[in-house]
Amino acid sequence: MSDPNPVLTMTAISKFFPGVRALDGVDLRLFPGEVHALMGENGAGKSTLIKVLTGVYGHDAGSITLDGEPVAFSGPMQATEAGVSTVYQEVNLCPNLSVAENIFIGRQPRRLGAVRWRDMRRRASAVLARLNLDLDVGELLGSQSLAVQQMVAIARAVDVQARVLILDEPTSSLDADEVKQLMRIMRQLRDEGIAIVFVTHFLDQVYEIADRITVLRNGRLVGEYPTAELPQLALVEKMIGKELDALERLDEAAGRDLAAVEAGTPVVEATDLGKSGSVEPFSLTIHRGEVVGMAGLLGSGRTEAARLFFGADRADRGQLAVDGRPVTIRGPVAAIEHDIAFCSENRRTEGLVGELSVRENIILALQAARGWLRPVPRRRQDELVRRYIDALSIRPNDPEMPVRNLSGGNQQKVVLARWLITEPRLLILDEPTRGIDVGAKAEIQRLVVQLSDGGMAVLFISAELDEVLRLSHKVAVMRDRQLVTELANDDDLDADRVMRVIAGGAEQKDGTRHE
Amino acid sequence: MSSWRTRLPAVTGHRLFWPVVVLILLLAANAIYRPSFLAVEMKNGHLYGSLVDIVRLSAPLILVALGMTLVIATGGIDLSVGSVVAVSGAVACLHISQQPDQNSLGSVLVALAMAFGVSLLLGLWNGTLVAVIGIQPIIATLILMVAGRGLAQLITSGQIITINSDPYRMIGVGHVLTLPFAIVLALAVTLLVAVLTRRTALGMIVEAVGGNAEASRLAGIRARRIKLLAYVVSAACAAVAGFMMTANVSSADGNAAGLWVELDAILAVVIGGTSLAGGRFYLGGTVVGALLIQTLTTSVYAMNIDPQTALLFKAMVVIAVCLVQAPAFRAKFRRRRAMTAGPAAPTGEQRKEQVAA
Amino acid sequence: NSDTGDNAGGTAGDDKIVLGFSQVGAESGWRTANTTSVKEAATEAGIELKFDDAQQKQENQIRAIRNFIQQKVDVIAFSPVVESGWDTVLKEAKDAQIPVILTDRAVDSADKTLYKTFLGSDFVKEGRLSAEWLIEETKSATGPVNIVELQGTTGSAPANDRKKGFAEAIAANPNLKIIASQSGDFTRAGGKAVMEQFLKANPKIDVLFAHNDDMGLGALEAITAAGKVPGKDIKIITIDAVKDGMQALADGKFNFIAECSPLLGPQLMDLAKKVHAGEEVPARIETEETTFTQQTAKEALPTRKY
Amino acid sequence: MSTSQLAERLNRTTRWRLPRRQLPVLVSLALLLVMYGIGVSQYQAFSNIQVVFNVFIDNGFLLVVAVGMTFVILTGGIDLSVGSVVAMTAMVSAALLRDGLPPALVLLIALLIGPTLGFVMGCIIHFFEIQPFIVTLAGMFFARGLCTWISSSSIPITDGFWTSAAQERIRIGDNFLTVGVLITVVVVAVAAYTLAYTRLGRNVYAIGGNPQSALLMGLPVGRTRIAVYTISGLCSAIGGILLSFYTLSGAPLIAVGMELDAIAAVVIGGTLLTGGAGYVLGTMLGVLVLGVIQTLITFDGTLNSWWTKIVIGGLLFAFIVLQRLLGFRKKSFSTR
Ligand SMILES: Nc1ncnc2c1ncn2[C@@H]1O[C@H](COP(=O)(O)OP(=O)(O)OP(=O)(O)O)[C@@H](O)[C@H]1O
Ligand SMILES: Nc1ncnc2c1ncn2[C@@H]1O[C@H](COP(=O)(O)OP(=O)(O)OP(=O)(O)O)[C@@H](O)[C@H]1O
Ligand SMILES: [Mg+2]
Ligand SMILES: [Mg+2]
Repeated sequence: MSDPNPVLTMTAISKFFPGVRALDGVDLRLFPGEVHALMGENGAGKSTLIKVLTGVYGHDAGSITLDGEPVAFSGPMQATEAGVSTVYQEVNLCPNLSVAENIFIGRQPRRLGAVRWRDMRRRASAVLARLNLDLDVGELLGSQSLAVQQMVAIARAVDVQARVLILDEPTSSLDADEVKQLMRIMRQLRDEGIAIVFVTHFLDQVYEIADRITVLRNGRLVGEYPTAELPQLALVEKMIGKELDALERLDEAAGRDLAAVEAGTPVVEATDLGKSGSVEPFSLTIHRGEVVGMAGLLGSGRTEAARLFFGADRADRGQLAVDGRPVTIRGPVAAIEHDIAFCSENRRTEGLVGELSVRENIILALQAARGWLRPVPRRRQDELVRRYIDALSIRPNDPEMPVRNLSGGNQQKVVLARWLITEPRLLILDEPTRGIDVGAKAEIQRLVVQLSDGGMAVLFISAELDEVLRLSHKVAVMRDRQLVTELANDDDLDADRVMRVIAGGAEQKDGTRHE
Repeated sequence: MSSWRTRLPAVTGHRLFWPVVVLILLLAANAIYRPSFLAVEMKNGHLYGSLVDIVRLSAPLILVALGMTLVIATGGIDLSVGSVVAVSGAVACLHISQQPDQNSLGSVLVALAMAFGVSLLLGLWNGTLVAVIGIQPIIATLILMVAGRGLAQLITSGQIITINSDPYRMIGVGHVLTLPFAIVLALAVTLLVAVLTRRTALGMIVEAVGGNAEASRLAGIRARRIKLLAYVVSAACAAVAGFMMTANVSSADGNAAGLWVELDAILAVVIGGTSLAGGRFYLGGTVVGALLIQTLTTSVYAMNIDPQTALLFKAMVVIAVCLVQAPAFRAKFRRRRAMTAGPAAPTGEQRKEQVAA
Repeated sequence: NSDTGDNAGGTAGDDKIVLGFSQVGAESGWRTANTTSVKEAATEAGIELKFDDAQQKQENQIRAIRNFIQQKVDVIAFSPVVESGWDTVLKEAKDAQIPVILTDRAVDSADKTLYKTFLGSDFVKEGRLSAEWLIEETKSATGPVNIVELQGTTGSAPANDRKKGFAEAIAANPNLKIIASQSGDFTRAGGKAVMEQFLKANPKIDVLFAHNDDMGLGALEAITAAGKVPGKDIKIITIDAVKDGMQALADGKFNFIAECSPLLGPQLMDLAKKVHAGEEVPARIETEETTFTQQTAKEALPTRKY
Repeated sequence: MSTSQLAERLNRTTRWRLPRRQLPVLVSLALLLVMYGIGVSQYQAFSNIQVVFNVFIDNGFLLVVAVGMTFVILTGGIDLSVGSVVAMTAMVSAALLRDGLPPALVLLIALLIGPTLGFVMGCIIHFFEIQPFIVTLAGMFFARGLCTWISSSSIPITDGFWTSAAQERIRIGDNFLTVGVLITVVVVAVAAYTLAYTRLGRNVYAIGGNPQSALLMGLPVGRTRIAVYTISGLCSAIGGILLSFYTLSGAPLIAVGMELDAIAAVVIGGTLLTGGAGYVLGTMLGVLVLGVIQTLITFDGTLNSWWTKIVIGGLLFAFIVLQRLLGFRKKSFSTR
């Protein structure tokens, strides 16, 4: 900021994909020792800009300089060598390698050309310890939760002595504590003079750490602002390009009437449902029109619990009842027959079929439920898909675009749309707002309220406590793979109290609900 | 990528454009070598000519490759098709050869049904190994590739079973409405598979399973059943191909029938644009691929290329097809042209990088 | 079954001879007949046979011979997949003092002491006999005689030798000309597919020379489909004399077959006994073979064993 | 703090899984020993040490080729050209020796053409993004075509160096090994070391795990991919030399279908065809399994041709199913 010489500039960058203008004359200036937030809606072109910078994509126009010298990286390898270290959106690591290797591959400590495994593991542990993470670095990365993987990716980038560090939505799958660690590290690196590009949809984080903000909209540059001079609301308006009333309306949804829904019919009741080695037996009832939030730390077993409802993993003890009748759910097929839908947290490996189009991905579950012999008529497909593309503002709004070409947030919306069109009675949402921009997030939250008002039961898992508190009738708290308690979402429930329960302090596992 | 598409007519952008171009070039080369190559005449009320031969001879390959397309689309591979061809032909011919009246339509139909049934069982076996037990497809089907050929020879006792049955011959060399029956049959099966996959949701479901099996499972697709089905269909197609091949020469040769057909079939599928990694599949492409391969083989005979160099010739054509078909290859040349035409892209090569955002 | 294992252990005093036989494979009816003949003859002669099928791979055959040596069989016999490359393993057999008999195909070892004898037909001669018949047949022909040739699998010994024998013999006669020659892989389907194109490319074909009966039989179908009469419009010469081929010859569809007899079994067993007893045997024994014309085929057909 | 609590719990729950990564290999080894045991109990001569040595002698070239294939498969690729390259190498050596070139020069040339072809194929695969299957299939046609083009009949090798290399017996007690086996062992050792201890080796695994990620992690994906096909070509060339030692000749139709044997050995050895997981030692076990199956069948000596095939298939089936059921490997790694 104070330094007049930017370490990196991108000038008038344009990038075209077939039928899509992803970037159109975008500039970016990066000074040593600053945290620079890159902001924009889903599909605004943030990730593309980063990939152009590091040479993953070539660009159609514009120029890049590093330390005043024009550069054109042929790929991430060159970029890394030149001191540009990147964590791309979505975890891009090798699941088949150990945690330690994922941190060090390509720059392993060696002696006489031979990789020194012991040394590498030791150093990996040290790097992770810096992020306050202590795990067996010899374990396969693929067996770790998404959050841990994200942390490993960050550790890898941070450990390189880079001049430019780029973090594309590193915090989307982290919980508050991890985010705190990351912020600490970022500050430390900034103070060492490293320039950091930080992409996120969490405005609080931006205002906590960023020095300057560059805003993109629809592939175009909106402007570059010092954080101090851009109030939060103005930022949002710049991002979405219009006045924002959706955000305000959200708070109206808060304060949901638990008693009313509890009086209704239970849709799904789990009794001592559990799976050894995965989730301790738990009981949970979800009523018609009820939103049950699930809170807990990373790896507390929320996802695991949700998967049991859907049969994604098979429970080995306990009972599940739908509409009061005991059922055995052998797999997703059975769950869907009982009108249960599950929107997985990991869209890339468990959600989308990248090669198929947006349309096909959206109708996939509906089609599967109807059986292959009864294809959804094309007209109806188009109509449904169109409706949800509009409702969730999926962009680009081309139903025939392969879904892997969509930006991360838009992919998430596609998964959501898939389940919404099946009109389930119980909708399980595992981190549905991950990587989604403020506008769309508000949209989704409003949708959840609307659906539950219409009688749908929702199990809502999110790392953002605010969101959970805003939407749920009650909050189930998980700790150590146990459901420790259920908290009614009344007036005196706030984030602090939930945090205390999560941390295992205040409330005990008494099974009774705090009234 | 988009710029040239607007410049050139849409046809050149079609996936099948380049394979078809190579096919036409091959035919043209033949026609130059021997102008009568393209001639199709009427002989005894049948169409007769090299072109007809090519289509007729490629019929069994088309069938096998169709089944292979589905298997590959689910992310698998089926090496056992050659053996299934041999077994189905052997069972059918053995049964017919044991009949007092080989020309009886009834016993031929029984023979076909038996052979078809056996082949379905073989397909089920493959499918079970892959989808239920979870063995890697290449090795699961390798088992039957080895053992199946033994089975075929066991059935024929290692001999070539010669039969003399007009109804059976019909499948290989008969004609309907001047067209070779084999062509009609291959066309019918192609249409059937196309209708089954594209008029229903089956095709999309198969592509979803091949594209991401776990995501498909979580979307409520019975991924295992789909995989199993693909292997059964593949075996069924191979069985019909087996009938054609054995009927073509009125004899079942447990050793030679369908030898290496799996490689040709996979090649046809790949030339047709289907990725071996699974996912999107293109039946039309597969048919073109099969025709191309048969044309290649027939060209060797028709142009009398020395058998000692025939393989070199084949290698050249295969690599040529792949190259012109590869977008990256064409992009290199376009860039060359663009460089001279106007300001070039500032960076080196644009990666066809399909990383999810 | 452990008792064969015990025998194979080679109790020297055992009077039952153990013969290890490595077969090329089962790639044709001819080969299967050959295998059957060896097996039957072994039972008849009271010789214990250890049979191994090499699936057309030389590596497998070498491995089999090594294992025979390990099992200390009394005599080793094999039909080499290819001519060359046997010295090493044959030396091992010699060191282990196990006599070796070659059947069907020869090896090209410079050291002739590596094996006792070679029992089999002469592929070059088969090609030559075919050519000689043709020369005789077309003695009176004035114009050129157009020959098409269906070769066996490219690179295989019978294909190479039959081609060579035939070509050498017709070289002297300028009238006889091979106008096209392609590989039909020794199979009926191959023979048919190649012949179809020959017929289209060459308006005038007088003679077909096929390296085996099967290709000839396949070609027969192509000729008929093209509206020509096999045996008359196009004369057909083949090699082998398997049953279907002989039938075609007797039916007048083929014109000449040079026999290549697979029935080596009895001769082989005789030799095995002799070499085991240490008797001297001739270094080269040709199988008793003949040639067939349409006339002789009719006579021979009822008594053919394969 | 909570994260360390989490981590501690993770450690507790995951530590017992550690040996599972090697379990498939151990299961394969155990099954191999069982198969060997069956042989010994059935056939007296089977217990000779020389039988074990023979398995190595007779499968050395296959092992070397399979080792090269392991590299390729670990990146998620496949190399169908290996069998033909083996034949081509043997053929070229034989032809050049026949023409009187000095053996050292022949060795050099023969060892160069395989990797060169591999390099070219790797470049085509990488730069033009064509599927490895089809490129290497063309390579297979090409190399085999070259064989028949050189000569349609086999060419014997009489060169002194070759014959002594072929016939040199390394005595160990009553038994012997060949030069080929020593070369094989060296190749296996070098390959295992490369995969485990060099950056190249680790990059191979990374690419197999997820090529896009590997690229984004800044790994030299292109270079590595080209390298594995070159390595496979080199291994095939070495295999070809070993085969020419073994048979002292070059024949155009030799090693037909060896690519399938090599792929089978690699996969039986526990390597995932989709790439990213596997060991060279597993591949060695795979080759030994195939070798022992063949040996069992030869020792039996009662099977006719078709039963041989059926029994090979049956034994493969039994082995793979047991391996799968006992080793219980997860289908693939999920990023969950
Ligand atoms: N490989 C591709 N092919 C075609 N279009 C693409 C490709 N990659 C990205 N796009 C398009 O480019 C636009 C910008 O995408 P990008 O991933 O940069 O968005 P983003 O700002 O990172 O959004 P998000 O916040 O959702 O991650 C989107 O419209 C997307 O659909
Ligand atoms: N297959 C596995 N192997 C090893 N560890 C596993 C496996 N599955 C889950 N875990 C661990 O168990 C923990 C529980 O995971 P789960 O995804 O249910 O937690 P969560 O509360 O949903 O957390 P997140 O917010 O990361 O999704 C994870 O931290 C993960 O590391
Ligand atoms: Mg993005
Ligand atoms: Mg979770």
